[in-house]
Amino acid sequence: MTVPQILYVSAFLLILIGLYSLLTQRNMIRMIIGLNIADLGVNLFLVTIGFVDNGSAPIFRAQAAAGPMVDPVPQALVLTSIVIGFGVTALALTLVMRLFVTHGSIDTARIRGLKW
Amino acid sequence: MVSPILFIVVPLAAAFLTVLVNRNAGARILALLTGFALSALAWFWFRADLSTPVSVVIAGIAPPMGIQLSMDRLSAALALLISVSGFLVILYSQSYLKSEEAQSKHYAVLLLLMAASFGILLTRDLFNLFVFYEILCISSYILVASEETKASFEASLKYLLLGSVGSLFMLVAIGLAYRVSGSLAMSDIAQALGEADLSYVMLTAALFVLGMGIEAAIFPVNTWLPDAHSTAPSSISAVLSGFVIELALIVLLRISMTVFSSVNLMLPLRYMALAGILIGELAAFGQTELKRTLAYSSMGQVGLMLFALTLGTEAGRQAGMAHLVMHTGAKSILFLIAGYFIVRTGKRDIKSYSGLGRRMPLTGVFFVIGALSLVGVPPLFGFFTKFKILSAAAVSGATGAWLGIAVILLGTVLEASYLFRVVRTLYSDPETGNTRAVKGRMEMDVPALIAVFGFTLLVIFGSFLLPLIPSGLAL
Amino acid sequence: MRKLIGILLIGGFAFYLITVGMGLFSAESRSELDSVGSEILATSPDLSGAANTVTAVVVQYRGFDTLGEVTVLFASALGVSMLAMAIRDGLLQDLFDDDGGFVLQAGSLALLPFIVLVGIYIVLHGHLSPGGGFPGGVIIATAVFVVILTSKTLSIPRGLINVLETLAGLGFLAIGFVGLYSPAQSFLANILPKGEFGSLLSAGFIPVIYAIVAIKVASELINIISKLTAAGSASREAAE
Amino acid sequence: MNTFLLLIFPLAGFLIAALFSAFSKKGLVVGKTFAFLGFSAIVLVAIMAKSEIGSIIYGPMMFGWQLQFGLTAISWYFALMISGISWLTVVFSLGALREGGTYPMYYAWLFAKNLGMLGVILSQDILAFFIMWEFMSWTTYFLLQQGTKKARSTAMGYLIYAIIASMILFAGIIFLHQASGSFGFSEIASTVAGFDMRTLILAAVLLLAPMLIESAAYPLHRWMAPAYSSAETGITAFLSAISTRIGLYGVAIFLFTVLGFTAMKKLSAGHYFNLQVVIMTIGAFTMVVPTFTALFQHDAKKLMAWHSVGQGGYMLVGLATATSLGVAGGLFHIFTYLTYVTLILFCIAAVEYRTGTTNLNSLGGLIKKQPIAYVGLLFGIIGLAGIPPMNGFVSKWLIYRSLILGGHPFLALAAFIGTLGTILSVYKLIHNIFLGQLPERYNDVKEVGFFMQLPIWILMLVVLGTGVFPGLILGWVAKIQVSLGVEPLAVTLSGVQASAGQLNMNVVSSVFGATMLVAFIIFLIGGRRRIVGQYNNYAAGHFLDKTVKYNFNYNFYSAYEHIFGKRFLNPPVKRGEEGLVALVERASDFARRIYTGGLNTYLAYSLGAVILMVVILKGAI
Repeated sequence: MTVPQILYVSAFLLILIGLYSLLTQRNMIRMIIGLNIADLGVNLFLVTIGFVDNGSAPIFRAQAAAGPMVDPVPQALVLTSIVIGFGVTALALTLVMRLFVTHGSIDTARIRGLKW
Repeated sequence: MVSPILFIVVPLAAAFLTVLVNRNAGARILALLTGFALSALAWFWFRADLSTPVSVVIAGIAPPMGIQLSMDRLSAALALLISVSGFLVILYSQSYLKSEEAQSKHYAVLLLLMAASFGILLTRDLFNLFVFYEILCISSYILVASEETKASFEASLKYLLLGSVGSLFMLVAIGLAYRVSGSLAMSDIAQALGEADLSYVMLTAALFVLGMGIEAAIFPVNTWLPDAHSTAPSSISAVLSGFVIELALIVLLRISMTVFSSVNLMLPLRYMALAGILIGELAAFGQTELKRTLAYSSMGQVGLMLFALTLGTEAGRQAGMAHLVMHTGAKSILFLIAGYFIVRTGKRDIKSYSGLGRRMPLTGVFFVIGALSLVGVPPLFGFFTKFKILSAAAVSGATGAWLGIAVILLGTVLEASYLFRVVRTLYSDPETGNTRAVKGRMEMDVPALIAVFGFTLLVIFGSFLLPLIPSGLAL
Repeated sequence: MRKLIGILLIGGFAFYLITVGMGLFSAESRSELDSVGSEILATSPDLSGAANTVTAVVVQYRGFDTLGEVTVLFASALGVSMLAMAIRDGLLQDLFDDDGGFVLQAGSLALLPFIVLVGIYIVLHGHLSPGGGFPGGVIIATAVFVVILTSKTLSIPRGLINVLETLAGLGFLAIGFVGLYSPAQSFLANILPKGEFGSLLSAGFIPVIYAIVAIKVASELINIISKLTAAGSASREAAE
Repeated sequence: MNTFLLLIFPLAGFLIAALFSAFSKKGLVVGKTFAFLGFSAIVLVAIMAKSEIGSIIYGPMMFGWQLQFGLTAISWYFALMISGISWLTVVFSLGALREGGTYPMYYAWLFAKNLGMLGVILSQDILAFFIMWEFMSWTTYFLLQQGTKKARSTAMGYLIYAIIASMILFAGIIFLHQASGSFGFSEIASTVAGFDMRTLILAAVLLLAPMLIESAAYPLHRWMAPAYSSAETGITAFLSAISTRIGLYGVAIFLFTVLGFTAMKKLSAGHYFNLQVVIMTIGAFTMVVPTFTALFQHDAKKLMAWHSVGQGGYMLVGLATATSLGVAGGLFHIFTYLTYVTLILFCIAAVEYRTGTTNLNSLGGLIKKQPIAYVGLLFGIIGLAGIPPMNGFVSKWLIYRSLILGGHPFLALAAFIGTLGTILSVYKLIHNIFLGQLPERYNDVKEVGFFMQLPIWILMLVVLGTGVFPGLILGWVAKIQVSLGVEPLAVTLSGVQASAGQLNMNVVSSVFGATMLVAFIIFLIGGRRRIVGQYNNYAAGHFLDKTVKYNFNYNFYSAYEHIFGKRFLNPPVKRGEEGLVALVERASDFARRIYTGGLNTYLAYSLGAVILMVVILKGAI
């Protein structure tokens, strides 16, 4: 297996693990953690897309590095994606705190005031 | 020079400033002014000659390296819709939010939501779309929760987690698309995906469509909608039902038809639309809360628009967009008035609104007009759009078109019956004890009344707009 | 039952993701880029003057995304402060009730300027080396966070942070506008002189924007953290 | 010009009356005056419009099609009936509406309803027809609500039926437009002529089913009686008289003009589907079942409302025969029924105005208190029962005759049975209201005022006049037949002079009158009359005084009701309706349960949707 293949597989595995915990966990905090794991997988996936064999970081230095540089675009995207993930997580945790105050629980099976 | 970029920059700047002002009166006026300025701007672009789209490149770097925004006739029309209804909702909020503590923040988030809407509309870069989509989502989550009730937190968190999974899907799709095209500009991706392996494109398309479809509330992923729309502050329900889902729908359709044109996305979307109409209207039929009823009705209406837009013909798209404009007007009227009922009675059940139509004659008439238009009764706009949708379906020859017509007509029967159950309650004799619960002046405050009246005008005279509604879904 | 459905769905999803994805990625062994990245790498030194191409992409090529990103942070900070405002019933009181003791308090205060300094360094060298406004801003916010964790009586100068937040946001937009109404005639155009490639004062407006982003990120993060830990909130002060 | 005014006047009336009622709490007098003037103008315009028959006026452009309105022979006939009845209703309501009632929008909706009905009959293409049709349905809904508290829920029942009808019609219009590319009657007729059998049946069903719902034909009739009977009584009269008959107008227009004779012949020659037989069977059921349901009603308005359903069956059968006699009978029956049902309901309203009730169990003996209402009711029920010399006899005679000549013995039998039920129930009506013992609480009841009497007098005159000289109306009916393409009836002033049958009403009424005269003379010279008080009664050998209730009004016909009332007249349809409602409710419950409220479930949906979508996309290739 080549390096990118390993990375792709692990990225996909991370996404799947994250989604699985979203699907099966009832604890809201765990679900948010699952979301973060899946986010991580996506970020890894994005970074891997820019991979080049023997590539170096896309920074021009005084002494020119040997070999090609990796794609800078996915790295920039990942930066954005991380920040967005942070923002969403912060908001989600705030909401969980409020939910805990109002419902006295963070179990999805108990927080079912809105249905049907 | 009036650049389309102002659509994004002006509300952003206003949002930043609003937080600094941090005084309710100042924030209100600032938001109102921004709404007005945006409407004026949108009017300028709507009147401008856009036979060739005006594009703007950011930082002077042309795509694929840079980001490009493009203003075409469709975007101009939708921008006008968004800014005018945003303005009216801000006007309504002047009286609706009076009791709220954090008004300035509320307006700031609302302005962010508008900025994000314009961003989604104008951008021609897939990742930029994602960023604006996230701003839109996050501000929606916040606004839903800003009612600060037990139910609204629950709804907001559900919305947030579903939305985040949706954006996760979108991001994976963007990654997959970047992998084959090496670019983020939509046109490049469209070209590259046209030559790519079909099953690869299918996965990408499915991930993208259902990721973005969460905000657009297409059938199986619209589970957040009844909760969020029914528990949000009513002004926000009007915004969410009025233009956010419609906007997401249009952008989604534009991308499905251009970027993912190599797979036949229209077919599954059409069936999802039909399922959405049926499920939404049926579920609305069994509701007892007014806002929840309206939320389920939005689901059905989204299905209707999606059905028209996915017919694959020019006429179908035009009908779908016309219906979208109509739905913005009608559903905003209904939600805004529902909010008013809740403020006045403190209750959410339909049956506790008995007799309100007599005590608030003008409001009652507006409600009836909104409901009639939603059902599609002739002199009103709703009839024109429904007729257009049905006749477009009849001539399109698309798979499932006649089934769709049957489902739509059935949905209309259901819709009429539950909406007019509400009207009947409004005009029945008030329950004993209900009178005591009604507080404040009987008719709305003036700004709110003007806002509702604005939407009512749209619903009544909207049919004159029909030739102005564009139908092109090009990039 | 829930687990079973979960496994089935995940399995189905994995099937498509792995088969479809790997089908394409199996041929993955690229010795050079075939994407827009290669064009960017080729043009970046001239166009942006930044040695770090990622920074060039973040700030200049896709500067609009960064504006959006900052707005996302702004929005979530707004949301947190709107929603956390009402956490008054001492939900987290017991978590943050103890201060860290004198050693930790003094230590964190002593560390504060150094952490901030590191942050500023990282911000200012964003166009030359890995780093920049986001990590730098986070580091600066961390300095404050450490103090919040150890100290019980810290009062956050909220007014100042709000002003900084707003000014940073407006500054970003103002730079964009300068570009729009300069001869370059496009939003966020890099019109400042590029300077000598690879030096601290180079790459035009990139360091400026990164500084603004750092201020914005730091202030938003401080806002979020202080709200979430209820630091300096009225109730906490009143509880004492 | 007059045709145009025929639409403009009601529209202006609607807007002005609506504005007026929105901004003024009181002012019933102003409203009444305005409505009187407005409807007088409409009647005048309708009469003057006769010279414009055949001309077309163009409405606004809609969907690239110019809406067309215009007068034809049949629409002038209907326009006169609509405006005339509206005028009479308004005159009646001048007296009948009391200050302080809850009729905020009474006149506004009356104008609007007029606009809708006139629009429907004037429209010359199916798009205009549909638009006005929808408008009419909705205004009926609002008009129905101007009544008792109960009216709101029964109006809802009407609304649901009306919406279903509209939606079927909508589908039909979409379908025909798609097939022919046009909305015009003639273009559609020529397209329809080329349809194959299956498509033709579909088109016929889509067009005729909504008309049958509106005209309350048998299995789809259950909305009507409750809705009409709980409206304000003047409105009940107005609606029973003309509103439902717009459905019959639609049947006539669609059968003879839109589908056309070619299509109708084709449809009526089929073995597994014969349109004529289907419609006639529906008509036969409509004649019999609702009439016998009427028999067991204990509320005068409800009884008449059920008769409205039943009499529709005669008209439907007449139209469906498509013969000269039958169509003339159907069309004429619309007019005759209109006259005597309004007469009867106005008389009932006059009684209600004074006594405050229409409950047949508690009324009685009012003959001396309200003699004019009594005579009016008598005229009306003679007409309704189809007895000479009233006009109802002529129209029923035409229908019977056409059925017998057309070789439909079972239908004729059904018609006779229906008439039997009618006679029984109108006897109940007049007996329970005017005959028998007068309850003491009604001792102070007086005759109603001038404005309420005037329409009764006018209608009595019309019922008798057009009975003795049916040619007055039948002459125009023959013209309508020409315009519809049916062979016209040979008509004289006094009756029918056709080869299929002859009728001279002058002779019939003279004989009838002479017989009555003879009977009266015999009555005068024969027995000695003794006038006794109403409490001078005895039963089972005992004299009864005031304290003993001797009221055989109560539960009239309860024995018949016991035999076949509840058992098989209503249940099948009622069960069907209830089953449908239950089905919708269960479906709704099922749909709601998709939204379980469980977050994990929702997330599973979205993941499942992705997988499903990929599967569909793969399958679609």
